[in-house]
Amino acid sequence: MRIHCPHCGPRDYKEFRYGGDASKSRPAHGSTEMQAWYEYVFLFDNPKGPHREYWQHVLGCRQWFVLERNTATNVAGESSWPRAAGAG
Amino acid sequence: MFERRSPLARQLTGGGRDGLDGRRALRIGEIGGWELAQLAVFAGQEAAMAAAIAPVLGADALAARAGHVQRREGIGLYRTAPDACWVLASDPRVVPHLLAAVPVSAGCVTVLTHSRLRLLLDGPAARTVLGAGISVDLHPRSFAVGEFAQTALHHTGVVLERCAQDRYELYVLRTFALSIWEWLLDAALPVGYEITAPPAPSP
Amino acid sequence: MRERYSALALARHALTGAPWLRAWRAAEPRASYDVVIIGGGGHGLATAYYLAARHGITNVAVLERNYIGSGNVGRNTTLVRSNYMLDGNTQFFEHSLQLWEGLSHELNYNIMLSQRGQIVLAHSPAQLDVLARKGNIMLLNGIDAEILDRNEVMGLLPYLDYSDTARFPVYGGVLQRRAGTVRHDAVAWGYARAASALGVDIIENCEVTGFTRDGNRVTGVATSRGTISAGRTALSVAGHSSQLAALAGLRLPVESHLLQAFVSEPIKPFVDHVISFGAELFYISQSDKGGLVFGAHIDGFNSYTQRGQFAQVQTAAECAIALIPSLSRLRLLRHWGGIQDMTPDGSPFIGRTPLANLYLNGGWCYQGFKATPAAGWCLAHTIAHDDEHPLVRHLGLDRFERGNGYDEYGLGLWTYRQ
Amino acid sequence: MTGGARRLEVGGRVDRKRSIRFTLDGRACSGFAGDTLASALLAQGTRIVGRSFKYHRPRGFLSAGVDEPNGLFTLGTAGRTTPNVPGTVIELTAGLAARCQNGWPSVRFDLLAVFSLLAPMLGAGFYYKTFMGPRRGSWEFYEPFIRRAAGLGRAVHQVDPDRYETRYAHTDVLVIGAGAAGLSAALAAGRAGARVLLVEQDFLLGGELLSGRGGETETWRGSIERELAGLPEVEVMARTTAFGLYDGNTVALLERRGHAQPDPQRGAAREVVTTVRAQAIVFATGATERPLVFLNNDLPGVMLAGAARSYLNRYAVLLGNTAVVASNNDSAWEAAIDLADAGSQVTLLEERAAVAGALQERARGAGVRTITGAVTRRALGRRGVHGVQFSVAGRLERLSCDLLCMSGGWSPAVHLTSHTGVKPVYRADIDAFVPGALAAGHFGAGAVIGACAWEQAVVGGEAAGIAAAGHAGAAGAAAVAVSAPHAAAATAAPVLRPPVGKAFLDFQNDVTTKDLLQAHQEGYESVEHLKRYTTLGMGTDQGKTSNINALRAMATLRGIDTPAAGTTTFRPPYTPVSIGALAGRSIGQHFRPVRRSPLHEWHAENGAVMIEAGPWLRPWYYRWAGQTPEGAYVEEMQLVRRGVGLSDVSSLGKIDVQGPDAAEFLNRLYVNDFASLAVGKARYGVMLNEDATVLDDGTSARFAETRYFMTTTTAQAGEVMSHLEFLLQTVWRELNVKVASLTDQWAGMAIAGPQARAALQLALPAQDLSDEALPFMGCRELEVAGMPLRILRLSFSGELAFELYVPAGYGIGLWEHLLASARRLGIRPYGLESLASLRIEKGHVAGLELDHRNTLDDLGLGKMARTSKPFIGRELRERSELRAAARWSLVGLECLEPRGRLRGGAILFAATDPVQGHGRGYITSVTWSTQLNRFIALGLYQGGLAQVGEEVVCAYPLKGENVRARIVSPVFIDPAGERLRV
Ligand SMILES: Cc1cc2nc3c(=O)[nH]c(=O)nc-3n(C[C@H](O)[C@H](O)[C@H](O)COP(=O)(O)OP(=O)(O)OC[C@H]3O[C@@H](n4cnc5c(N)ncnc54)[C@H](O)[C@@H]3O)c2cc1C
Ligand SMILES: NC(=O)c1ccc[n+]([C@@H]2O[C@H](COP(=O)([O-])OP(=O)(O)OC[C@H]3O[C@@H](n4cnc5c(N)ncnc54)[C@H](O)[C@@H]3O)[C@@H](O)[C@H]2O)c1
Ligand SMILES: Cc1cc2nc3c(=O)[nH]c(=O)nc-3n(C[C@H](O)[C@H](O)[C@H](O)COP(=O)(O)O)c2cc1C
Ligand SMILES: [Zn+2]
Repeated sequence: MRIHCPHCGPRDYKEFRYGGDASKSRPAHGSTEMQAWYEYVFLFDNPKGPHREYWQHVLGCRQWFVLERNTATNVAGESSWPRAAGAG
Repeated sequence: MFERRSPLARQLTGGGRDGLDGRRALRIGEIGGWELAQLAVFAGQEAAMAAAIAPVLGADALAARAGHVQRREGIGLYRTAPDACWVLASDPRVVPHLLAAVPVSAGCVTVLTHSRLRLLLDGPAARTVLGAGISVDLHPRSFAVGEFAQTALHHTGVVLERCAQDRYELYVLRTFALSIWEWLLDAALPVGYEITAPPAPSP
Repeated sequence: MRERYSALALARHALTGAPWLRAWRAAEPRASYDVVIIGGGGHGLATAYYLAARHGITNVAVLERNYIGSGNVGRNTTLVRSNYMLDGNTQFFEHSLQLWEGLSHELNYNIMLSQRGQIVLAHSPAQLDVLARKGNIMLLNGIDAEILDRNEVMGLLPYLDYSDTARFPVYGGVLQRRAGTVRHDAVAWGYARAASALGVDIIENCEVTGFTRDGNRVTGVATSRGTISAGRTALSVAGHSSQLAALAGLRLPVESHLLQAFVSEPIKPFVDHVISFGAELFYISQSDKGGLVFGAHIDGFNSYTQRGQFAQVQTAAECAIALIPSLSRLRLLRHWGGIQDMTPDGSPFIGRTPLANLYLNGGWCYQGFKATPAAGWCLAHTIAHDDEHPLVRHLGLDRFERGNGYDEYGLGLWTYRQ
Repeated sequence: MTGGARRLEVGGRVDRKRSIRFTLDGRACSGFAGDTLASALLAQGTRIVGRSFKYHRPRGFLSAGVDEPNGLFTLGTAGRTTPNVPGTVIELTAGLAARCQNGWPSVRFDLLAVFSLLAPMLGAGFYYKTFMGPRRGSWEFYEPFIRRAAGLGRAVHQVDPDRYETRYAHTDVLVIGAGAAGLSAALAAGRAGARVLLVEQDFLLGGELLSGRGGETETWRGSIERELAGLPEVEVMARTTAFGLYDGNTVALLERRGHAQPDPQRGAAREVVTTVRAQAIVFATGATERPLVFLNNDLPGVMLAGAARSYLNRYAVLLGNTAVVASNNDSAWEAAIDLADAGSQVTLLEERAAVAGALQERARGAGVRTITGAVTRRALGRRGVHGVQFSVAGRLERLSCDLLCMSGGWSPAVHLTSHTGVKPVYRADIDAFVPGALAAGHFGAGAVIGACAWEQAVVGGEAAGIAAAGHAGAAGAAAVAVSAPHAAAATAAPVLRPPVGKAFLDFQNDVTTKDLLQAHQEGYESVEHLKRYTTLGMGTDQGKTSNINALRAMATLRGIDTPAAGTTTFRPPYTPVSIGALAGRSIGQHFRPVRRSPLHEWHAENGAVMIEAGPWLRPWYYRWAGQTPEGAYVEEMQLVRRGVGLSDVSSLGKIDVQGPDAAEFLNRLYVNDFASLAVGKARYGVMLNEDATVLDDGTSARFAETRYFMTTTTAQAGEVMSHLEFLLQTVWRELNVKVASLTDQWAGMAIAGPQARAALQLALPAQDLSDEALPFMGCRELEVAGMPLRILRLSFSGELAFELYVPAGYGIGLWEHLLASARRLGIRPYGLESLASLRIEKGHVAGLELDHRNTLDDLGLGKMARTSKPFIGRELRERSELRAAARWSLVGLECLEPRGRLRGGAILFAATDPVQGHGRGYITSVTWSTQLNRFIALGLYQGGLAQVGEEVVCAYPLKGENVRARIVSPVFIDPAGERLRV
C-alpha cells in the first residue's frame, strides 16, 4: 500500500503509524461526561467501506493527518490535515 | 574542552573493498563542519517569524518548498513539516543568531547538531546502494538534484538529499548511525566502496 | 443418520466400493428455529453442536454466508494452548484444551490434535520473568508448564540461532507440553457433521443482512435466502462482529484487522514443536502435510480485505530467519490473510447483549482457534440459560465501562499501537 | 558428444559446444548449456524422476515449466541443500548436484510403492476417519508415521551460506512476462518514452515462441530483444518472477542469480527480491496447458503436448519414436506436426469430431495420422507408457506408443491479476477463466486474456503497452507499430468431458477422479471444500495443471455450470520463493538496527557486558565488579550506596517542549501539576493513557518560562513522542507548543552516591553545586568551555545524585573527565542491573511495573493526581473497578528465609491461603539488598499497602519453590528522603 502524506507525497505504508478512526471527536478537554469518554476511547463504527483514519508519517515528517481509505479494498485515497480543534 | 566524537570514529579509517567487478563504485564517508537547528513556527505567527529571522536566514526563508533544499551562503533550508524547517549551517554563527533572533511568541528553535550524522554517498553505485533500503523513487525524474526526502532506511527515519547526479547526503540518527553505516557497507559489498577518511568538511 | 468413522469402515468402503454419506446435510433454510447462529466458523458450529448435544436444543440453524470454515477457522495458524495467567482466562482456556483432548472421540472425526509442545522464548531476564509468572500460574492451576534456561532450549531446539551474531540471543523459555496444533478444517467439518447428525441445519451461502426486532428483543434475521425467525440469535462471525452488531444497532469495542499466515512447501519433519519467538510476535510449527506454518503481527490498520501487505510478508520472513537461520533456503508456498476482531484489552466477549435474545461471541483477536470448543460450550450454555456460563462471566461487553480489562499480555489499549 | 540418446543432431537452443557435467543421485551425467535439468535428463532417456506424494507412483516430467508437479529434486549439499525444485526450471550449471525425492531406496525402485496397494483405503480425507482409537489421544501415536510419510524433500538444519538481497524499484510501466505479448508491450511502452521494466521468469525471452519452430517468429523475437536492449529507460530482467501483486500497484519480484554460482563472501547474491512500484502494469503471463483426464494419465512418458513440443524445438530432445497425441484443441496439432517432422511416427487422437480443414491438411502433409472423435481412455504400461486405449465410434481401440502427449486446452495465468481479490471470470467462447475486471492502470495482453494466437498477442501487447505508457503519463503515444509477421495457427475452443474412472487430476498430491467423486458424495462440493478435503492444488505447483480440470469436473457432478462453481482463491507467491530472499539482508545482526548510546564505544572498550534492551544495547554490568551479573551488580550497588558511581542514561527519551502554552500542555498531559513548576526546577510526572492505565513516567525540567526538557522511560520514548505529536497536531491545535525529540542530541549520565557532589565538584571546580545553589529537583543549564551542559539534581537510586546531559558528541569526553577527576573518590561505572536494583531498594516503579495494565493507584501514586485540573485519563480513571479496594497494588516484599530467594514472576499467597489458583498478587522485580542483606522485591498485591506486615508465600512452582516473605513498604531505604537532600 502507498499512502499519500500531505507534506511528503506518496510513501510506503511502512513509514507510517496508524492512529485509528478519525471520524470520532475527542470530548472537550475537561469534560466530565464519563459516557462520552467511554465511547471515544472504546467504541468504534469499524465500517467496511470508506474510513477516515489517522496516520502519522512517523519515519518521515512526523505529521499526523487524516487518510480516506476503503477498508473493503484498501484503496487509499485523499489525505488531508486534521481539522480544527477536537473536530478530527 | 572536550573532543567531539563521531560514533563512526573507528570506522572512518579509509580503505574499502573491491566490488564484484573489481571496482569501487561508491565513496562513502562522514561530512563534518556543520550545525543543525530546527525552526518551528506557531500558527498565525508566520509573518512575525519571517521578519525576525530575515537578518539571519534571508527574507524568504519560510518559503522553502517541501522536498526542495533552499540554499544560500553557508545555509541550507529544508522544509521538514508545514510549520518547521531544518536550518543547516556551515557558518557557526548562524545557529546562535537564530536562537537569539526568534521571539518565543513566534516559534522556537531546537538545536539538533549532535542528533544526526551526515553521510556522503558518492559514485555511480550510490543510487543502487540506497535503493536497497530506501523506498522512494530515486530516478532523476522524480528525485532531482537539489531535492530531499524524509524517509525510512532500515527501520529508522533519515533525510536523504541528492546533491548531484551521483552524489547523495544522508542524515541518520546518531544512535543508529553505526548500525546504518554497517548496513550500508554490507549493501555496497557487490559494487565495492572506498571510505573517505577522516570526516570531510562541509562543501 | 450418521455412519461411524473407523479403520473398519474405511476397509469396508474400500472393499465394497459403497458410497460414503454426506458429512453434513445440505439444509434449506426453514421459516423458524429455536436458535439461529450466525457464522459457520469453528465457534458457531461448536455452539450448535453443544446446544444439541448438551442442552437438547436441536431446532437450530447455523447460517454461513459462504462455505463453512471459510473464515478464520480455515485460515489460522492452528496453535492451541492454555498458557493464560489472568483469573478467568486460565480456567477458560484450560477447559478448552481439555475439550480438545477428547474432541476426536466425541465427534468421531479426527481433528488431529497434536500435543507436540509449545516453547515461548525469552530474550532477556525480564522477559523470562514475565513468562515465569504465567508458567507459575499454570502450575498452580493444574496446567503443565516448564521453565527452560538457554541450555535446555538448545537441547530441545538445536537449530535456533545461538551464534554470536544473533540480534536477540535466546535467554530461556517456557514450555507447555500439552500445547500443540489441531487440523483447522477438520474442526469445522467435525462439528458440522456431529451437529447435523443431531438435527442442526447447516445452511451455507446464506448471508445475514439484518435483524427483525420486537422492541428491544431480537426475533429473527433477514438473510440472502429469506427471513428466518428465531427464538434466540447468536453472533459468531469473528472479524465481522462490528458489521453484524451495526445491523442490530450496536457499536462494539472492536476494530477489524488483518492478520496474515504463511505456509512453506512441504518437507520432511523439520520443526517438531510450536515455537514462539520472543523478540517480535512470530510463531511457527510444521503441519502434518509437511508445510511450515507461521504467522506474525497484524498488518496494523483496519481492513476487511483478507489479504496483506508485502512488507509484512518480509517482516515475517525476517523473523523466521532470525529464529531459525536454516529456513533461508526453504520456500514460501502460499500466504493469505484473515480478519480478526481486535479488542482494547485483547480478550474476547461472550455473553448477552443490550438486546434481549441476542448473544455475542466475538473479539477473539489472535486467539480464537484454541478457544473454539470452550467458546462453543460456553456460548451454548449462555443461550440455553439466557445467562452467562461461569467461565465467561468476566468476558462481558460492558467490562470497559466498569474498568475491568483483561489484558493478558500487557500490550495496552489497542494492540495496533504497538 | 551427442548430449544424450534422445538428442537430435541439430536444432534447438542448446549450445552443443558447451557440455555441462552434473550429477543425479551421485551419478555423473551431462547436458548442454541452454538445457534445463529436465531437458538434460530427458535427452539421456531418463523417464522416472519422482514418486508421487501419497501412493509413491513412479512419475516422469509432465511439463516443461513452472507448472511441473512431478519432477521435483533436491539440489545442493550441506547448507545449500534445496528441496522440491522442479527440474523443468533448473538451468543446467556445471557441478549441479541433484537428487530425486520421495522414493526409498530410490525413485526407480521405491519400496514405499506398497502404499499403492492401500490406495482404496487412502481415499480423500481418510485420516479424518481413522487413527482415533483405541484411546483418547491415539493420534499422538499415529502422527509421527504420517508426518514422516508426508513432506516431499528433506531440508537440513545447516545454515545457508548464500547471500540474499532485497531492494526497491519504481517504473512507469511494468510488463510481466516476455512472450510475444510482453515483448511487444514493453517495446511499445518504451518507444512511447515510458520507463519500462520487463520481467521474465525464464532465462530466455520469448515465452511460447521459444517452443516453436523458429523462422519468422524468431527473427521478430531477436529484433525486439535487440531494440529493447538499446532503449535507455527500458530494463529487462530475465530469471525474474513477478510472484505477487499487492495493494497500491506493488509487485514483488524474485530474481534468481544462482546459475552464476555467486560467491556470497564477495557480496554476490543468489536471489534478489525487488518491491516494484509501477504506475501501470501489463500482465502478459501467458497460459498453462491442461492435461486430459484418463486412466493412468500419470505414467512416465505421458506429457503435456506443449511440453513435448518445447523439448523438441527448444532443447532438441525428441521424446518418442512412436507418439500419440491426445487432444481436444488446435494447439496440440502443432506438437503433432513438429514431432512428425522430427521423425516420430505420430497418431493424433482428436476428441472433436470436426477440425479446421487447413489444420488437417498440414497434419496430413507432415505424415500425422489423425483420428477424430477419439476419446482417450487409458494409458497402458506400468513403469512407463507403452500404449494407449481410446474409444472411437463406440469401439475401444488400442495403439502402441512410447510417448503419449495430451492437451486439454489452456488456462490463462490469471494468478497475479487475482491476487488483489479480483476474481477471474469465465469466458465460454474460449472455455477458460480470464482476469476479472482489471483495475485502472492494469492491462492484459496475449494468452492471459485469451488472445492466444501469436499475432493477436503481438497486436494486443502493443496496444496494452501504449495504453500503459499513456496511463503512466508518458508523452510519446505516437508509437511505431510493433508489427507481427504472418499468422500462425489459431486456436479453436477446446472441449472438456467429465472425467471417468480413476484418473489423476492433481499429480503431485495424488488426487484422482475417484477422490473427487467421494468428496462430492460426502458434500465437500464447494470448490474450496473440494480443495481442502482432497488437498487438490495445495502442492508446490499450487494446482497449475490440475485446478481447472477438477473444478470443472466438480461443476459437472453438481450439475451447475463452470462459472457458478468458480475457482479457488489465487494467492501469492505465483511460484515458491525462498524465505531467505524475502528476508534479504535483514538477518543476523541486521535483523533489526542496533541503537547505541553516545557512550557505547567507551563501554565496549572498558569492560562492560552489554545487553539488549529493546533496540538499545546497554551496559548490563562492568567486569570491574565481577564476572557474572549476579556477582557484579551487588558490587556496583555497594559502590553507589557507599561512594560514587557513574551510569549511562542516554537511552532515556528526551523531548524539547517549547512555546507559550508549554506549561498548560504539560499540565494536561501529566496527572500532577506542572503549571506551578518554577523555572530552574524539575518535577517527576506520570502520564496516563486515554483509558487511565499508566503510559509513562519521567521528569520534566523547566529551563525557561516557555521551555521544558522532558525525559521519558527508554521503552516508551517513541510512544510518548507520537502521543504528544498527536495531541498537538490533531486535538489541541490551539496550543502554541512545539515538541522535538532530543534523544539523539543529548548524552545522559547519572552520577550517584554519597560522594556524588564531591565528585562532580572535582570535575566542575568552577561551579557552585551546593545544596543551596542546586537543591534537590533543581536544574541548571551551564556552559562549560563553550559546551552546553544540563544538570538536573534527581535521583533514581535514592542517593544524592545528579543527571548530566551534554550534546552527544561530547558524551565520552564528559564521561572520561568525570571518571578522571574523581578517581581518588573511587568513582566507577555501574550498569543496568545495579541501576535497576538500586531503584527497587528505593521503591521507584519501572519496567515490569509500568506494563500498561496498572493504574496510578495500583502503583501507589494515586496521591499525585491533581484532580482539580483536567488531565488525560482523569475521567476514565474513575471507573468503578479501577477504584476497587481489592485491586492489586504496589508493595515491597522482604524475604524471610535466610537461604531463600525471591524471584520475578513468583505468585503471592497469604500465609493461610492454599497455594493454588491465581493468588493475590505477584512479584515484578527482585534484588539482593545490600542495605538489608536479604532479597527484597517489588510486587503487586491485593489490597496493597493495607497489608503491610502480613506474611506471604511466594510460590514459584516452576522451580518447586515456596518462599516466605513479608509485605513491607516499597521504599526500603531512606523513606524520608534525607539522603537526597544533603
Ligand atoms: C491468520 C490467522 C491466524 C490465527 N492463528 C491462531 C492461532 O494460532 N491460534 C488461535 O487460537 N487463534 C488463531 N487465530 C484466531 C482464530 O482463527 C479466530 O479467532 C477464530 O477462528 C474465530 O472463530 P470462528 O472460527 O468462529 O471464526 P470464523 O471461522 O471466521 O467464522 C465466522 C464466520 O462467520 C461468517 N459470517 C460473517 N458475516 C456473516 C453474515 N453476515 N452472515 C452469515 N455468516 C457470516 C463468516 O463467513 C465466517 O465463516 C488466527 C486468526 C487468523 C486470521
Ligand atoms: N492459448 C493457446 O491456445 C496457445 C497454445 C499454444 C501456444 N500459444 C502461444 O502463446 C503465445 C501467447 O503469447 P503470450 O505472450 O501471451 O504468452 P507466452 O506464454 O508466450 O508468454 C508468457 C511469458 O510470461 C512468463 N511469465 C508468466 N508468469 C510470469 C511471472 N509471474 N513472472 C515472470 N514471468 C512470467 C512466461 O515464462 C512466459 O515467458 C503465442 O505465442 C501463442 O502462439 C497459445
Ligand atoms: C494450517 C494451514 C496449513 C495450510 N497448508 C497449506 C498447504 O500445504 N498448501 C496450500 O496450498 N495451502 C495451505 N494452506 C492455505 C490454504 O490453501 C488457504 O490459503 C487458506 O486456508 C486461506 O484460504 P484462501 O486462500 O482460500 O482465502 C494452509 C492453511 C492453513 C490454515
Ligand atoms: Zn510526511
